[in-house]
Amino acid sequence: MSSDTEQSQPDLTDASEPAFGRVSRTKDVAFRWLTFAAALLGIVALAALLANVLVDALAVTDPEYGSWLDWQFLTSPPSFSDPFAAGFFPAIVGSIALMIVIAVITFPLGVGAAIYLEEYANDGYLTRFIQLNIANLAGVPSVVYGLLGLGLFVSLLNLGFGTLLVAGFTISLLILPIVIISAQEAIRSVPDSQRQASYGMGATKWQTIRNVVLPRSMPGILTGTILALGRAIGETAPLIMIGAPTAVFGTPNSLFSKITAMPMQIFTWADRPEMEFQYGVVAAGAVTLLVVLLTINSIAILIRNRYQQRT
Amino acid sequence: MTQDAMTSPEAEQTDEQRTGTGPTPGTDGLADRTAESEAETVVDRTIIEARDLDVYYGDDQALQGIDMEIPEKQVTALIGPSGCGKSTFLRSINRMNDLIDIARVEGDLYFRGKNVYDEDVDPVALRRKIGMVFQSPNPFPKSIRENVAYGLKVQGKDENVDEKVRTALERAALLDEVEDQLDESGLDLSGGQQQRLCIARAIAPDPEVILMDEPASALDPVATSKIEDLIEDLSEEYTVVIVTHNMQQAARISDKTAVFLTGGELVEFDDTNKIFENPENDRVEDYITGKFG
Amino acid sequence: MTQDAMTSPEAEQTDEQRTGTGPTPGTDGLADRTAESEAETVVDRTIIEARDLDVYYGDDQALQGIDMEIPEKQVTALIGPSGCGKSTFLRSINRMNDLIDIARVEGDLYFRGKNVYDEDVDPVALRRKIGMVFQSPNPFPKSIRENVAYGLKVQGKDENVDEKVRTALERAALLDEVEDQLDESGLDLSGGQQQRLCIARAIAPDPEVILMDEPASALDPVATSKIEDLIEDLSEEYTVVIVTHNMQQAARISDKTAVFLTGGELVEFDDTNKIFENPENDRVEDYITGKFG
Amino acid sequence: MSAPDLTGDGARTTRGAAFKALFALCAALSILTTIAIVATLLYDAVDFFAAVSPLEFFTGTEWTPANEVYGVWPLISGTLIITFGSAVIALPIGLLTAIYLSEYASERRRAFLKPALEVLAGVPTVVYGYFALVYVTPALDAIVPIGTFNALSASIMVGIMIIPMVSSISEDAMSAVPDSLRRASYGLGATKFTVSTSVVVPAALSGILSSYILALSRAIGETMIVAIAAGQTPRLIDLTDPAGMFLGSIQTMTAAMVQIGASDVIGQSTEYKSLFAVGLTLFVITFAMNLFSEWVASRYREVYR
Amino acid sequence: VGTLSGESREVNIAGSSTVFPVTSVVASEFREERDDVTISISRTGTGGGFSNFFCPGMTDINNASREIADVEVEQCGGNDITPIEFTVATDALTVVVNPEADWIDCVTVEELSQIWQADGAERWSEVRDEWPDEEIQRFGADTTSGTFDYFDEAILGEDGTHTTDYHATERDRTIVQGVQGNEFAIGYFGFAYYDENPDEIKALGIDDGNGCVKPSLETAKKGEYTPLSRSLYIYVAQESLERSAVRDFVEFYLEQTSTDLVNEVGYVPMTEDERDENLAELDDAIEEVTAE
Ligand SMILES: Nc1ncnc2c1ncn2[C@@H]1O[C@H](COP(=O)(O)OP(=O)(O)OP(=O)(O)O)[C@@H](O)[C@H]1O
Ligand SMILES: Nc1ncnc2c1ncn2[C@@H]1O[C@H](COP(=O)(O)OP(=O)(O)OP(=O)(O)O)[C@@H](O)[C@H]1O
Ligand SMILES: [Mg+2]
Ligand SMILES: [Mg+2]
Ligand SMILES: O=P([O-])([O-])[O-]
Repeated sequence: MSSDTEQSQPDLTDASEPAFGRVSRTKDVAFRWLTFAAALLGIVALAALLANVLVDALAVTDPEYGSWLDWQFLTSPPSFSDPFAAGFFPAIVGSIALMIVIAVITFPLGVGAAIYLEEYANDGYLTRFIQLNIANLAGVPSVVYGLLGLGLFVSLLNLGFGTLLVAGFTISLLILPIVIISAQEAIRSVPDSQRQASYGMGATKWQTIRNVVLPRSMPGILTGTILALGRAIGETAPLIMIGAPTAVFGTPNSLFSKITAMPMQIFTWADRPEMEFQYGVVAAGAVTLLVVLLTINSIAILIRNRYQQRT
Repeated sequence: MTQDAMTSPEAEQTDEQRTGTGPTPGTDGLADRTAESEAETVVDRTIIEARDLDVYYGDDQALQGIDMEIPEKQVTALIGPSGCGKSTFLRSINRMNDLIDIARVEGDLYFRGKNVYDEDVDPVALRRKIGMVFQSPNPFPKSIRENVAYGLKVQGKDENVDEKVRTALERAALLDEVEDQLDESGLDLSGGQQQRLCIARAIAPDPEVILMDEPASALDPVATSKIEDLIEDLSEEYTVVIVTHNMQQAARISDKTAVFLTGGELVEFDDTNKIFENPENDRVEDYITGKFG
Repeated sequence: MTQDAMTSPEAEQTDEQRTGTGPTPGTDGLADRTAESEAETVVDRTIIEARDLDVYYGDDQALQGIDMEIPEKQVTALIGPSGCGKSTFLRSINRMNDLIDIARVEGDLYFRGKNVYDEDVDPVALRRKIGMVFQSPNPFPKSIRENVAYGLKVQGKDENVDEKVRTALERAALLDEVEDQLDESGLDLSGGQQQRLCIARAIAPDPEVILMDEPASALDPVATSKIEDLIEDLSEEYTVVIVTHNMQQAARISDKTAVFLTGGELVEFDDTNKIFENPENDRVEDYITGKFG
Repeated sequence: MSAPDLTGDGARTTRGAAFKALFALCAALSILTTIAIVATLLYDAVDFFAAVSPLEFFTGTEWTPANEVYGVWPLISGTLIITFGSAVIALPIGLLTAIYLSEYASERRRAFLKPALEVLAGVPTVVYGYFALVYVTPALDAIVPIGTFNALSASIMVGIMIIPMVSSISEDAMSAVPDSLRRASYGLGATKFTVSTSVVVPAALSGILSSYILALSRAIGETMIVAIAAGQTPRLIDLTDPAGMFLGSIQTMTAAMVQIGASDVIGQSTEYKSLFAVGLTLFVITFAMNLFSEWVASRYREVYR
Repeated sequence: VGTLSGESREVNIAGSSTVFPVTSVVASEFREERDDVTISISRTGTGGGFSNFFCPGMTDINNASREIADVEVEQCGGNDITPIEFTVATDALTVVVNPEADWIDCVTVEELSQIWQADGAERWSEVRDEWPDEEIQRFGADTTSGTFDYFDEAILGEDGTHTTDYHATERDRTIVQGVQGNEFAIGYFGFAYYDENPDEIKALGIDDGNGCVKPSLETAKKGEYTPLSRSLYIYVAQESLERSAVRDFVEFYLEQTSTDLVNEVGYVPMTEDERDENLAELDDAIEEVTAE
């Protein structure tokens, strides 16, 4: 300090006195760019791959083929020998049927469990155990759920390999933890003052849940469920494990029909020898699946945004 | 529950000497007012009575041996510094403390002579008799009509809902302002209107007591004065128990005032004029004159 | 920046009449103290000077045309009711407001004659000269040693770190208490110790000014008095600017006091004794006697 | 004074209890699921271990079901290679991404980047597998001679897939670091770089660690990418030939499960049962990691909430 | 499960990946006429199909690239399943290498067995001196497949055992890709998979003592491509023929076996006489079950 004494004369006459020095920002700037590049890397890589697959699916570089992704592709049965005749119809129908079954199973169960954990359970050991267990289940590999489906639903309960019901049950168990966790978050976001108001009016717990908590958290619950369904329609490994067939011609007509689904169909096409399958049909299937997924996610985001505007 | 507290309330009433219930020397405006209407109503009939009431949150005691008698169809104000347990006491009247996991109540609280902490009391039924209004307005994200009708709906009072909704809004001095927008969201109202909406919601199912926890603290002066007028009107039909941190407000609107001090004690409970003009307890005097709090 | 403020500060210094910088009639203890040490230091040499300083948060103005000269090696207290802009002013001295996206500063603030809002000023370099201590103790989740050494490390003052750490702890009156646990976490200390640790951390790199924003408000009375003693000691070597909402504290520890009032005005700035004994401004008098705030 | 009737309405109470029981049942289902997973896996795994000694299974270095040789190490090796490879990509990139999002990005950039990263995590893994096989591998082949099925391109794809997991959990942890610590650092004349690296990252370390463990667990359990792109050749790690390890075909635990599952589903053979033994191993590893990550994460939550 | 209403209009098939393309083409054609029938085909390999699906009664038809084994007949019998065999095409099992491997065009059966033998050759130069001193990369059929069994028997014979040091897969595409990706790779699979990719991989001629014969539909038809040409079959559960959907499908299938459909897939079709024989056999079987 003492060495500063001369300098520290309030030299008010010279406005151009040097500043207090500069601290080098080289690292700062470099690091900023580094982190920014890192943040973009995955996204850019994915964008490049998506561009590739889109170019292939639309046959942009080989216009003589015509786009692989066309009406015929969406409405025809699959083919495993003629890429030009190959279609995605049974897979699309299978995926939709599967999604309906999964939604019907997971929505009530997931919301029920979330209601219990948020509204009824007290913060005891059991609750914390259940909570921890749900978090863990969310991280169990999907192929293990496939084994569960195989061992429990196919072998033990004999519900048939590769059927709509078994696939629905198996993938439901897989996404249930995700549905529960997101429903819990939605329920937790309902302000306590709303519950207090309802209880203060002499409402029972169930009346409070039904009239106050659920209406208010429903957009959040729906968003979470739809996103989880998005995850569900992309799952392949569980379908393989429960013996979903390689090819299906026709549409499922009961819960016990054997089904295929979009990712499964992509997987089985991917090993056709012809290059047209590799770079055409499979690409078209992948693009279709991604478009469906994107649509689902957009719906979820739309719901979320509308809901956020209201509160 | 202590054995003592198990004796019936009336028996105790004569046995026990209680702070601030002795005869008050100074005559006050309130006594005048009640005297005027003596012909119709029984003066100072007790509707709620606490006997040696303790409330704990986990290991922390928030209320210590509260004894208090709240008279029917009057406004009773609870005042005291922050954290002294006013809200806790209010919530123990309609058992809203049940909703707090760690809260535990010991001692007795009688509503019309019935201990609300008896085994056979259903808190839901209790709360239908004792309505509640909260600190910040908390209307449901529903229409104004649905907000007011909510209590009627959950309590199964399904006839003449529309009429009852209008009456409640009228009594809450809100009808004129919202008559044309009953089907619009309650959230679109101003803060003061929202709070009156909450009051309308609370009175629509016609409870006997209305508990209010700092109902005007989130409001501007104009809205506050509307709420204060309303509270005075309400006391003609309802028993009102109100928590406030605003001493002027307590002095303006209440008939009786209870002063809680830090630690969860009820230090003095008496006619409002007595408390503000001539408190018995020095700490109450200090508090009222703003020496602390 | 207004055109006015662009004129050089000296010009203004003579042109402008400023609140509270006129000669003070009453002699006070502080003046005595500085008189005693006159031989070594220049009395009341200005180190920080605000000229028509406005600060906005978005469209809200938090400070209005502040003019103030803060003397070197003294304790200057900033007092005023909540929300009047004390913290804002403090943060504008070392440009911590830069970190708030919506904050915008107009006017000039000179540190040793250099406008810290000039283009060529690097706020990071500025902050190395002007240390800061915050309202609630915020030690890093690191060892005590690392906490104190942090500023040294960041500023590249790498020699004799251990010695400097001990000196800083010593000056912050903490060394005795923590000597044996320098490698334990700073979070394990008591609140008062944590705050002294933060002070040690601020003085370790040897800044010229130390800004303190209500450094004792989160502490108990014992810890507070330790901090107060410490501040008095620090002013022998450092310029201290302290925000406090505790008027007694300001009176006890500061040489100069600036009173801000709601709206972000600096209403009076003078020797502390003058302010507390004989303020010029009626609103200041009201505030100091507790009529509001 | 007549005492008011405050007794409960019986039907109302019963209904309340019924709803509670119903919802409790839903919550209990999650525990049943865990029990079912363990039971199904154990049921057939026990049979398997009757035929193949656990010692042989857990210490064996050769996996050739055709010859009834079941040593799980080659599969674990394959899984480790993929996990390592994807970690090298995802852990640093995910962390840097989290730092960018939490410390540098403007609100607008965040509003774009976060959902974009979510998309990364949402792409079906079968599509990633396909990408790896038909786009990444040929691209890599142009640089180094590489097998059609190789651990490298699968690792890259798995790495890209788990970036969002690392970045989002790490960012949560960084956002939980109180601003007062940042202010303290800026107040001492620190630059943003210093604040990020010397205050925010160390303070968020347990959250970052937790994200790492969770992401690795995800990589270990990833199935389709490796089944499609990494090949079906069970190989023991060869530390003397690190390049070969990545450039050649391997087989992970999950890929082995798909291989068996896709060909030999309902049989009662030892090979079929080996599916459950491998599944059990995988389940135990990932479950332990998830638990550990929860535990680590709960520590940072304790500190700042 | 079988009693459920939807089931009767379904035909469930599992088995050989070699036969899979034929069956799927037929199924696709069949659906053009009968869109009320849903057909599902699982590609599990011949053996997997028999032991896991067909004999336990879970499928109606099993695709097979070899004849049913005795143990499998027993297993089926135990479950009251009566398999009926129909030959549907002839295949030339094709051995392929990388097109850049210009040092090799033809192998002898002896050399092949050296390559695929357990504890056999590790490097090409061990098989023939002028071949490169490089490690052999093997891609082959999984043990559950009929292709594996046939190759094992035809090349390695009774005494030899198939090596386990190879990339085993039920997915023939994987073999194509694997061989395509490595100059020193070798693989084998059904002719159809080669036929589709003649530029990406190179088929080797096989010398069974009578000079080098390249695999092709002609050489297979003429019986010159030995020992790797073989018949492809479907096995139908006689019990499933009670259901009209299965009956109609099998009848349609057998009618198609002598058409270009099989040719296009890459196999040798049946002659019309053989086809008629099959149809007659089917009629008998149907009569037997419907008579009851
Ligand atoms: N839900 C709760 N859990 C734990 N402690 C609580 C809870 N609610 C209140 N307390 C504690 O009980 C004591 C009394 O709180 P209460 O809210 O009744 O005070 P109050 O007089 O209403 O204060 P205020 O004027 O701030 O509202 C306080 O010490 C408070 O911290
Ligand atoms: N980060 C911010 N964003 C927006 N407005 C702010 C911000 N910080 C302060 N303000 C506003 O600026 C005004 C002055 O705030 P400031 O914190 O400087 O007051 P203060 O005198 O320090 O009050 P207190 O004693 O409560 O700390 C207030 O109206 C406050 O709401
Ligand atoms: Mg309160
Ligand atoms: Mg402040
Ligand atoms: O699938 P396969 O034809 O080899 O049994």
